[in-house]
Amino acid sequence: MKLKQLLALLMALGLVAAACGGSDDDSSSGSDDGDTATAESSDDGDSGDDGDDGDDGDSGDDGDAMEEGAEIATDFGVTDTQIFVGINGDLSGPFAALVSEIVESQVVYWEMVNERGGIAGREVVPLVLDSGYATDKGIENFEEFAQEGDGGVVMITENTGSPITAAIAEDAADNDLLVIPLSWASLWPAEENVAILEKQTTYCIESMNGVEWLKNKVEADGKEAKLAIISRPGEYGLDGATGAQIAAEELGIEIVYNGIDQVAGDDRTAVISQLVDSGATMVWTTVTPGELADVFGQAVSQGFEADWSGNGPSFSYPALLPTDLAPLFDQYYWQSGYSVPWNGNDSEGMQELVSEMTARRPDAVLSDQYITGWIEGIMAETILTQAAENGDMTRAGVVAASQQVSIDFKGISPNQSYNGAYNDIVVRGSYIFDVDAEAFNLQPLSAGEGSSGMIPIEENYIGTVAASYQFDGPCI
Amino acid sequence: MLNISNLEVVYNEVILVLRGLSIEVPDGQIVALLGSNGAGKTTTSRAITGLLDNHEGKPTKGTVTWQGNDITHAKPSEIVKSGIAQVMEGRRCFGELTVDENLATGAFTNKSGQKKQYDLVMDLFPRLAERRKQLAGYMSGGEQQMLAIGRALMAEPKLLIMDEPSLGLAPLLVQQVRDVIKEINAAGMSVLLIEQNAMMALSIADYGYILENGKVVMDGDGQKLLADDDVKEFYLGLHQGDEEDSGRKSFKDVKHYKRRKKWAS
Amino acid sequence: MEIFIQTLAKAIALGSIYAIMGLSFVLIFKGTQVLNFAAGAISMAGALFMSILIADRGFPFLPFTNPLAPADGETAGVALWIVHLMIALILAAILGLILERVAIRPMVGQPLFSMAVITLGLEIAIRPFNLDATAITGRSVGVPWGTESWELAGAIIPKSYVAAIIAAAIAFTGVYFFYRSRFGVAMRAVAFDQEAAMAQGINVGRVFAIAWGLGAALAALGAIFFAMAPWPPAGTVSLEIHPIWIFRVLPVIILGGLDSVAGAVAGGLLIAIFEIFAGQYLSQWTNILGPGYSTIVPYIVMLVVLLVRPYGLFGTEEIRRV
Amino acid sequence: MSFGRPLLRTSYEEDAAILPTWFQKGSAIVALLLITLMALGFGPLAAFPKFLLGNTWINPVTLTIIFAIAALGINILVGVTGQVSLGHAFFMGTGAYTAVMLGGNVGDEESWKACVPFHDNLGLLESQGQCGLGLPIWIWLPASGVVAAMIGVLVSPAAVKVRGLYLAIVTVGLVFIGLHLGRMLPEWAGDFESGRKWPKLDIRLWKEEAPLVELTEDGKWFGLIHLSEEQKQFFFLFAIMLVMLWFAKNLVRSRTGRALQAIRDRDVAAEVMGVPEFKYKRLGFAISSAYAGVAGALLASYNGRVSPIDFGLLLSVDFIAILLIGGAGTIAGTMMGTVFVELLPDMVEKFTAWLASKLDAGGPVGLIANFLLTEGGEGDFGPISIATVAPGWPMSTFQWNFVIYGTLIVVFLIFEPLGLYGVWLKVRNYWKGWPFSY
Repeated sequence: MKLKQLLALLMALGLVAAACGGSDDDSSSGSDDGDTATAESSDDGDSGDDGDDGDDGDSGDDGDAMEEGAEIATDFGVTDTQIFVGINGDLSGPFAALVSEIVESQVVYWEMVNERGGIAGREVVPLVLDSGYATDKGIENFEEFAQEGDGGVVMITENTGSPITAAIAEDAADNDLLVIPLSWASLWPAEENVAILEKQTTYCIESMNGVEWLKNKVEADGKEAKLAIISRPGEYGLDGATGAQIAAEELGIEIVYNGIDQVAGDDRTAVISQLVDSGATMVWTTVTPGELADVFGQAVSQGFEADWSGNGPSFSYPALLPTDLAPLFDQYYWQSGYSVPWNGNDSEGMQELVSEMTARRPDAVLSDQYITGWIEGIMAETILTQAAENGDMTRAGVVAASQQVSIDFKGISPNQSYNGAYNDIVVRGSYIFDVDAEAFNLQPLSAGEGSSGMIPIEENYIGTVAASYQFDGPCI
Repeated sequence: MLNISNLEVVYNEVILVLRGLSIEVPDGQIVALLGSNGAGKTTTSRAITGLLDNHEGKPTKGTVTWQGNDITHAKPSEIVKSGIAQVMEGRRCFGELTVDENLATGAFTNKSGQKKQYDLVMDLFPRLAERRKQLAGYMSGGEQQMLAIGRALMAEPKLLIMDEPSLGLAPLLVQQVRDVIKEINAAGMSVLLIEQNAMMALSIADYGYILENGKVVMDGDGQKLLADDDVKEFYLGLHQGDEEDSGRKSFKDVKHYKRRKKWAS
Repeated sequence: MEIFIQTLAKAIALGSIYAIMGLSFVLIFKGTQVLNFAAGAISMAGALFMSILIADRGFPFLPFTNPLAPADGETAGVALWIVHLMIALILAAILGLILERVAIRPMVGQPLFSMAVITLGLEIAIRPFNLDATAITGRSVGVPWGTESWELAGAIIPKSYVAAIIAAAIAFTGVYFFYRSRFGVAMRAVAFDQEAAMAQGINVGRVFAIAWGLGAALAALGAIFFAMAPWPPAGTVSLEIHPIWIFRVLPVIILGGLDSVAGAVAGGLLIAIFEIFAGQYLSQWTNILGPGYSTIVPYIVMLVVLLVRPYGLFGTEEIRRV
Repeated sequence: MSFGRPLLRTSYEEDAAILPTWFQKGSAIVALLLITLMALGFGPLAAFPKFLLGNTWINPVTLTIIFAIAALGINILVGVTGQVSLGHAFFMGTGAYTAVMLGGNVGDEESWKACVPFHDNLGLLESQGQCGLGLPIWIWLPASGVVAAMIGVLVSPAAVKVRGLYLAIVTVGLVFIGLHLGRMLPEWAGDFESGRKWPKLDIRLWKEEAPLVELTEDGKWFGLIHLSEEQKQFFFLFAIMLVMLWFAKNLVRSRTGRALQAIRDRDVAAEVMGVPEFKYKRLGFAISSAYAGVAGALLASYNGRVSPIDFGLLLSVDFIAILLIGGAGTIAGTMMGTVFVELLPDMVEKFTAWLASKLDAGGPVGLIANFLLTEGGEGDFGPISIATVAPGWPMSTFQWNFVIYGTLIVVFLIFEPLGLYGVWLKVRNYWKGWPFSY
């Protein structure tokens, strides 16, 4: 009896549901834009608030845009006055300290752009969501950005982390939503990932350059080049370590300890003991600063002497140079990177970044992370401008525009193009710095002095391996 | 003097256990509180000693006064300090502590008199003196009961509340507990004796209360209650007319509906 | 041989840190029946206090600076450092007292796991403050001996290892004697039977406060010695202090027995010895054991021991209903 | 049916009914109706979740449904059988990976990228390891439950030997062993952090190309009703949850359920009464793990990706929080707890964002917002900074969200230690006795 009642109820529900569904069946995507369509014409988004409930962020659908938006076609995330871009950052998780600075400088970048008149006469509004570096939260945020109504964006200008980027890559392609990942893994040139924009040097190429540079250094010091590679599990570790392996193979360096994937878990005694036993003269690391501190600190304190370097994220001067290990890092570690350090040269781009950040955020503390956010800003602006020129600021239009542009970083970082075959456009230059613990002195930007302690040795360094290596896709 | 007047206690905000209970424990007397399971005896002792909170209960009406001070909502530690100690139902010795340490916990509020009371307890219970370093958890039920009483005495109380001290003890031990109570009382301490063993309790009590459904249904001198027919029938298990058989009767013959307690009419 | 001595020293030092953390857990668990999931947050806050006192020379929102702190760019001497350590521990204890008063006291007598979840809520709530205070920069606890080490028969033994061992010895002795004091006995009574203890006039609230105060101070002590140079965060207070409490110390206290002081020390040493020696001497088998295998060694040891002795090595054999 | 006298039960059947009172029946029907209409975007009804969770509220809600299934499982183990386990994440992972192995696509030319793993260069790792068998959902979903249950049975002897908190921590070991296996076997588990991808939730008869019921594209269902992808998945998962709910409820009121509860309340006494302790503990583990396995499989499928790191200790801890906040041992409490734990962080986030948008609004809301929030300017105070990055004081909203969430857990449990179910009991008891307070 009870079961029958339940069935009857479900039937009834089905009917109601059918009725409801039928009523707004003609609006293409169900419920969400049913009510936004009515609000469409009334307000024209006067305030720049970035609350993502989007009380005034009206989104035109195709029809409206044709009538009002003059030459530029739009679909989601672009109105007559505003362009919404999404930032899916880790603002409370393990990388929060880094990412919040990256996001901050990107926000400053948009402030600057908007002051200059915006893009195609529209104000750029960054919407920021926090993923906490958790994959499902990251996916949830992506869905929010990808929605075809209020709160939807035209592109995602920052997406923290390889795992989350990998998780959303396919959906991004399905939704034609362009994504700039905060990840230098060489995963994104694959055909399916057309919507994911690889930026700057990949970990893989960085490793090739770094290992080659280390080899030259070690041999110049009169030692035999014996390489140890240590990396953590994950795309980051694998990509970096693979590049190091390729370089070692091409240059004929003996790999005396291959610690790919070995820096896992909380206790690294096994890695350290094998590293120390291996007798390596050079070490390439693809780990996190905390892991580096552990492995480096214990290996060196056990009397292990070698020249160390590693992918950019392995080392972090604000985290490691205030420690007691600072003199050891100064002595044994060479940092590798993707761009000039803060105020590291007189290029137009760097000076613009320094003056804008200093003027707008005088209390912020000196950091290289601002450069990353700035670079993402430059990329996004170039692409959106191109799309506006093309007269197509739909999501698909933005993706298409991203394949046409060459991006000029104005001396901050090697310029980048997305117009061509992967092997032709991939960025092959990286930067190598000497760690100077004495010079290290973090100050608020307004003080105008202070140093990250990263002294450039090589700018835009392209080793022989990286220069000639043929890339037909991801390294890994 | 302890005075409870019109006390109502509610558990979990819904279960009314005491419905206007009023009792008195004059100084230097032994007062017995009798009643069957669930009558509210233990609740009464919790209400006096401030332990209701642990059981989601609270007094909603009425007062408990001790030597003129209202202690209805006082904290347990304050109550112990003011001179009321209790021997809890089921002894509740700290099994992981030694006998000495158990006694030390009893003297927590009575740091100055600890030595004096300790000697007193050792005199009273020579068994404990033999086992001072033993873990309480490994002692027999009788020994644990002695420890529990001794522990309560360590606080140097003026009123001792004893909740079912005879529970689960052999008759000989019950006898011993009874003697101890008398001895304590003789030393000037008043005792509130909460018991199911009515015979034992009334035989030493100066005054007795009978509790049913959270109310006092009958009270009077210990001897008077012992002589009462209803008490005999319902609490002592003696049947009128069977007296020559001294309590031996077939339960087949018990017809409760035939006889009503007079207070229930 | 040098390798063996070095490994042993590291194992005992790590075991000492585990032991201090274990003592913190045991003290709080025994006193208040709470499995303290907020230990990570409290201990990191304690380490931060230390860092703020000695490196920043005073809290930014206070009008005065720390008059004792060493001059800029200099490290404190050992005696001065210990004074700072004491102040930091006291501040951590105060934090513990506040948390106890606000969140734990109202829960007296509630089921074990409700209390555990409360502490979990505390951990979630406090963590952002720690994250904010460390931000991106490494925060030093100003260790006077830095990365210095001694040589013993060719083996290199960092001074921090020895310091951790001494700290654990002091902590253990302190807790051992505390348990035999008047308050210690009261605390054990409360642990065994809270209501009966209340009936004896023991002020359970005060016992809770003392347990949390001491527990928090011990937690901070463990974190400060874990924030010294050779350990993973490399001489800094970092968020890595949070997970070590849950991920690495749980097997320690379970192995020793949740309510045993001696167990915390024995468990800490045993787990650390297995962990470090497995890491050192089985490393050529990594291909079979998998990367990072030494991380699960504590759990394997714990499983084996528990299947033989269900209440740990020193735990009380009694069924705790939850 | 006895209107107005909720506790009067005249037969055993009535006492053991799934929803014993007319009020419960009625509210179940109303709740179903409301949820259905809400998910269909029925204007005024959808406005409420939209306010709490934003436009894409259906995504977190769907995720909550999956968590609810797993929570039902942990309720059977912890709430009903009384065995505290922190190993639930491990069983979810087991289910997820079973589903991936069975349901993942076959590694041919035209299939998913997951079948052509990243790690094929330089011979680092086996290349074809990450492919599945391409079986349809009606095989992999039950199979993931069964496999997880079998592993649960293997673990259960520990529960007889070890009890209480000790058991809880022993099961933590499971989670770490699971994570370690994930690291050891990347060719099976995929990358440790980003894991492996796999096909979606569609219902197929066999391995054919076009699914029988489309769940991953917007479109009409059975030619009747137009639904978005999200709505389809919502209804599908909701239906699965109802089935699981029905089963769980039935279990608790059956002979088996009573045996399990007897073991919870006093295992020795239960044994003496003829309830075989080991057998029922084993059963408790098996059923609970099966729920976890199914939920894990659905989670992997819904996320489109499964990686070892997802099944860490914090996930297990979440479930304990769900049980205690909801009120252990009851199904209604479990459901309420899941909603609390899974949706509250999102709500807090939306709330602070909403507050920030009201900064210039004026009125009482604007005043409160002004008091709490700051843009960091001179003379502008308040603990919460709405600048994206705010190292130092004031802290950013993203960090405050966690502070608020943690504080809410603490405050809630202090005021209502019995959990949400306890709140409900109080309300019910109040009305039962109304107008007499006791």
